[in-house]
Amino acid sequence: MREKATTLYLGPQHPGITGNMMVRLKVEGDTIVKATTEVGYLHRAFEKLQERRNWLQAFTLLCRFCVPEPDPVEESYARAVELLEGREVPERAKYIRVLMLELARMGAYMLWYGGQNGSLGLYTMGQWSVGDRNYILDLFEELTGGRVYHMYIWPGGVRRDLPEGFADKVLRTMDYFEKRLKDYDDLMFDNTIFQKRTQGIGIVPKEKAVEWGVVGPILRGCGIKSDIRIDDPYEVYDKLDFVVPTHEGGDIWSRALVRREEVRQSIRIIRQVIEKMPSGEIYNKIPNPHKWALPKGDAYARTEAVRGEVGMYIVSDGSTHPRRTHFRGAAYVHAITLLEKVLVGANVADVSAIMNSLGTCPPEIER
Amino acid sequence: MINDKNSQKIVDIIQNWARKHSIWVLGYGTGCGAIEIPPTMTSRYDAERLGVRGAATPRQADVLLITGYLTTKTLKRVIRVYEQMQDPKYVIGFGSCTINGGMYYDSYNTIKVLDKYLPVDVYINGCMPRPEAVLSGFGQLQKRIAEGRADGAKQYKENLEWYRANQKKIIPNWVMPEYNW
Amino acid sequence: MSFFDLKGTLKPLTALKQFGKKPHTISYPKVSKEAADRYRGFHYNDLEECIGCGNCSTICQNAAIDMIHLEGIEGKKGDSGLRPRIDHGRCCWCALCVEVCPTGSLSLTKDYNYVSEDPDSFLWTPGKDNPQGKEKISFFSTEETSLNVFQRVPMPELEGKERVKSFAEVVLGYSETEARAEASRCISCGLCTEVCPDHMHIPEYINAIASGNDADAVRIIYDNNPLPEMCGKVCTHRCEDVCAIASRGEAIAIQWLKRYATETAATADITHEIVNPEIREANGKTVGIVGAGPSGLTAAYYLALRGYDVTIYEANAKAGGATMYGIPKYRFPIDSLDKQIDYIQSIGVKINFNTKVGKDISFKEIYDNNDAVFMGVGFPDAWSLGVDGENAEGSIQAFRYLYMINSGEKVDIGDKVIVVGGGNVAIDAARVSRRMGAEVTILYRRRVADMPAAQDEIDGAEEEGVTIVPQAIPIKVIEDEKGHVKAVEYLKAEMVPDERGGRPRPVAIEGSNTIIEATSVMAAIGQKGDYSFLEKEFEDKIKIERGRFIVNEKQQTGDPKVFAGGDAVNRTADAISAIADGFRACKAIDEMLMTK
Amino acid sequence: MMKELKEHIIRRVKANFTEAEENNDFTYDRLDFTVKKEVVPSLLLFLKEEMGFKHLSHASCVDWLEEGELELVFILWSPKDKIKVFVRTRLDRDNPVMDNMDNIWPQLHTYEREFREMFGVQFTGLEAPDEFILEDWQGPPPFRRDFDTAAYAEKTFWHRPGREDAQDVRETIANRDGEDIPDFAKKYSR
Repeated sequence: MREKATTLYLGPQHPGITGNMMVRLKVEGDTIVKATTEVGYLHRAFEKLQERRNWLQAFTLLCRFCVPEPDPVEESYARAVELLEGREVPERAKYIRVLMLELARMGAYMLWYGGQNGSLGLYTMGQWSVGDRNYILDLFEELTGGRVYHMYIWPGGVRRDLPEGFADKVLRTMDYFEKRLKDYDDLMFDNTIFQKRTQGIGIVPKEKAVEWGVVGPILRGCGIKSDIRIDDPYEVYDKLDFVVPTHEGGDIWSRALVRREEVRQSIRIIRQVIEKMPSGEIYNKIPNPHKWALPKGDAYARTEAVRGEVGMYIVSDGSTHPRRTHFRGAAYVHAITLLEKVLVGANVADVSAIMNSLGTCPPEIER
Repeated sequence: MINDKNSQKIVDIIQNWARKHSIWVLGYGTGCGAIEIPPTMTSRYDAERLGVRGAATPRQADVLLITGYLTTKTLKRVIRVYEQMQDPKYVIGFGSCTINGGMYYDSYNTIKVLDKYLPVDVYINGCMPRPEAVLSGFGQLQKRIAEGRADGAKQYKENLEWYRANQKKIIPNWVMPEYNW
Repeated sequence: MSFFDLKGTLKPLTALKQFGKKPHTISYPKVSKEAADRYRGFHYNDLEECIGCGNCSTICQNAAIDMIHLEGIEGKKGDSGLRPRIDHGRCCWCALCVEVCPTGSLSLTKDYNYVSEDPDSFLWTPGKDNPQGKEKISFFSTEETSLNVFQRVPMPELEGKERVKSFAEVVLGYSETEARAEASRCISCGLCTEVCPDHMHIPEYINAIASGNDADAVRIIYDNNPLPEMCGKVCTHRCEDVCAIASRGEAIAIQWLKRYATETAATADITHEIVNPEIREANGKTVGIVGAGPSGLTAAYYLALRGYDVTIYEANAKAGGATMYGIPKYRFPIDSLDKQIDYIQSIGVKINFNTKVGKDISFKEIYDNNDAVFMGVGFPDAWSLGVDGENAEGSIQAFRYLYMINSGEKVDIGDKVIVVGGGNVAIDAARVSRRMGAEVTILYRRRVADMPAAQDEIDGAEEEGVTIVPQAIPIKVIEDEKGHVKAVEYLKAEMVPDERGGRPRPVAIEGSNTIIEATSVMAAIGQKGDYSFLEKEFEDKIKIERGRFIVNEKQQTGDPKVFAGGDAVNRTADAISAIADGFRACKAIDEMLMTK
Repeated sequence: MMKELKEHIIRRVKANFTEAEENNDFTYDRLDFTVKKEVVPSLLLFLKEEMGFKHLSHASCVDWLEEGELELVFILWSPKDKIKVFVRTRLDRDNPVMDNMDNIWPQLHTYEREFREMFGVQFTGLEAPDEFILEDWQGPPPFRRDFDTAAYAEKTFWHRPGREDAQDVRETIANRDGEDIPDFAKKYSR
């Protein structure tokens, strides 16, 4: 017996939504038959604004593209500019960048721990992981001067060298997290509720995944080994030893397992970076920013973020201001075309969990 | 019913004391500032110590946190959300963008001066404000409530026409129900 | 998975063990965690150190920084008198303003906490509103981290050993890439323009060079300086002393960039083509100019552009005045001067060479036949040493020596030259003598650091093997039996602090007499004017005090029709001041004759 | 290795699309092809199905106002060969029409909606609501270079008063010493 379809609006003001966006759900009973994403609530026209700013000024806007994990955006922009200009980056700066990126990855995963569990009604996890995330933010604060907006990785290198004793602090924090991750496992992965609410739900089909533009942990959660850090290595990732975890299944559960493992790999990378970091310069200085012109041409650089591939496409007409910058966010694909497909057939109660699991991040969609 | 002026005063004091200690914040992350709300609410800064906690729907909420810039599209929803909230209700402007446009002062899609559209009780400095600053903001709001000065909602009602005119300048297609509570 | 999963039910309960732990909550506001040592909080500005260059305001992509007048802070040379004010309704604490602050006065502090009910209270003047911020500075820029480029692009020069072999130009000039790189260091504040006597549009032409528009740069330069190539080679470049970048690094090479721009116009014709000056129709008025030095040429050029019929009377065979005859050719080659004179003549300025006023033509005649007269007569005479034996053969005025060498005359100076003095003329005479093959010693009354000559000139002399003997006061020129200079006797001096607060004075040490052998002695202790060409009636009207004409701010002398400029008027005694005088006089003459 | 791969790709593409102009000047893993807009869908499909460029990394639109053209750029990634290919085409700025390509990659649907809204590019056959990010927008496509966002913001929104006493450093100094900056020089003032 076919039930009458109703339209449900999820968001923009909804506690279960991952940011300021809306999903229009057509439901029959509590089964979704059609989902439409509506975005635009956070459109600040960053790229338009960057055209009005010079190449250095444009850099400060970057971290606002995606607030939970701003560093990959900065990294992409810096690398795109360096690629276009042919600017060398000192070796030490590359290591520091990797350190930043991995710390940011951990920080973002801590938020995800909270969000994923929160979306299932398991609030304790959020109290733990988001609380613990502050220790990473403390590290950022010490290194960059800002908790959330680091504005640290910029064209030519990084802004400041590590403060004294910073490496030890990082290692101590990593020790702490290693201990805590066991607690997280007890609370989350061994939890029947979590297992039952995630296994077999929100499935991304493996055979379609690449074609649909799925990237990052979501693609790895389909059993496809794909990671820009290995496929298209940047900075010093090719000198570091780490594993790219994959899990077959394509559901929330396997994506969660991928992420669980990635936090551990991040810790591993951070330990290696601290150990291998050479001394030396940290910054290949740009000329006077007011008169810093980039050669005519374009460049695209991409970085592996927690949500997957994020990239920055820049076009220069040879002047001091960008002709065009265009940011590629993973959520641009995940939160619109992918989400709309995955949500079909899902249960209304699972929408929030699926959104969290797909890493929807509206600010990077509309920018 | 209490009609006597003095007893009304006492009731006010008790009411304000109670309101001050139960600030429920609407869970609406309007902008990037929302990223410092989870740390504020969770174990490290634990805003619940001060009676600050999240509320899922506008009708249960006391405080609307405008976490940064508002795009014109969000402004429409925010106005609607604000009008759905029941008295007493307060607005906190969070960060530079709410004061004078912040980074987005030249963007075609964000409003610059929040108090033209909504009555703001407290502004928090920063981009982004740290949890400590957020807590100070709540502290200031509590003080304001205790002193009986947190009358943004009253101002809004009294000057509704002025606010509406400003709002409608930005939102040409005004199809919204009127909430009269 | 079974219906009842025991492990999955019990494991989460291990969370209960957290009960026994101390919470990690920071009970703000009771307890407050201190911000990190590098925290980017509120701004702090050291108002004393700040020079108001406004670079913070231009780098701010949020338009958050205004430059405003503050009570108690007056503008002065090298300080605009403005200070930044931050709009915290705009700021995003990116600290780019800190990174580009040339003085390092702007920094960020650990303070970040400010809440207010008043949205208008978010305008902050750092330094004034938070004087206590100095103790809390956390994010600041050093020479290494600053985004200003503090190192100058080095100027290619001939080596000292090569230089003394000929009169080839020592400074080789920037290549295009070097010039662009050097120009791009400029932050365009414009503090330099105030110090330049001529107020040239320095940031504008440097920007034009930086953006690759050399022709525009030349046009901007010629707007108020018709002898820029000369300035590019010999200017005293006081503009570079106040350069904002110089507060922590090397000043922008303003002089050399001007030189680069003007040299891109290789000939007078090309210059004419690039500048493409707008020459107004002849207005029927005539102006007579005495002396084809920098001031006279400048007045002539701009008056001719304004449609005046201008004639210059020049005693020598070539124009340029002191820059032609006083400056050695390794600093200012004759081709370069000729090119600029040709250009000035090409727009219609007439120069009567070898016409000495007072001898070949009387001043009265010029006065009567013209609507206005400008005197740029300079200082043709020099002060003598005033010691015994100074009239001996082989004792010569350095100024005169340079004149003769520049005129192509041969002078026999022997192989041991003593130059007395510490100014640019002394150094020039010394370096020229080196090129003539002599060993040169400079005797100077004070310390090397006190020498009025430009530092790069002093360095150049030393590189070329000139010996400088400071704190030496000559007392006697010793002659040989033929009446020729044989040696110089001098006393060593010690520096005594001046009780009136002036610079320390040299006082001779009794009995420290030293004799140094010499084949010639050159005095370079200053020049003076020669106003004998003025008839009595003018001498009374045109006031002369302490050897200089007295003029008002429009370069007008006691006779309203007569204007004067250059060394005979100003005390700075450099070409750019003379040019400024000429430019000012031109405007005043134009104003006077056109409003009549 | 990389050089041979690039040459191989160029050969294959040129064999099927004779008019494609390649740019092989890049020292890193990148190759550009510029084609007429009519060829773009078939070239993209060819690269995806035949050459292993399964992943659409990015697509972008650039406004070349002075040249009167809009440029579309598609950045493809081959997970197999680890190389990027840029496919570029130019559209007439006054009449930018392009074929809908969301049947090749579904996510192009989103890109096309964005380009339609922000640059005014029309994709024939694109089925989607007119509004994507903006709401009730009445101005021209805002990402075009000739749309001045600062002027629009100034006109539409309030800015907080109180900052009118700001001075210009250059002007302050010029006024103090009586310097006249000629008009033709002012564009070089900061």
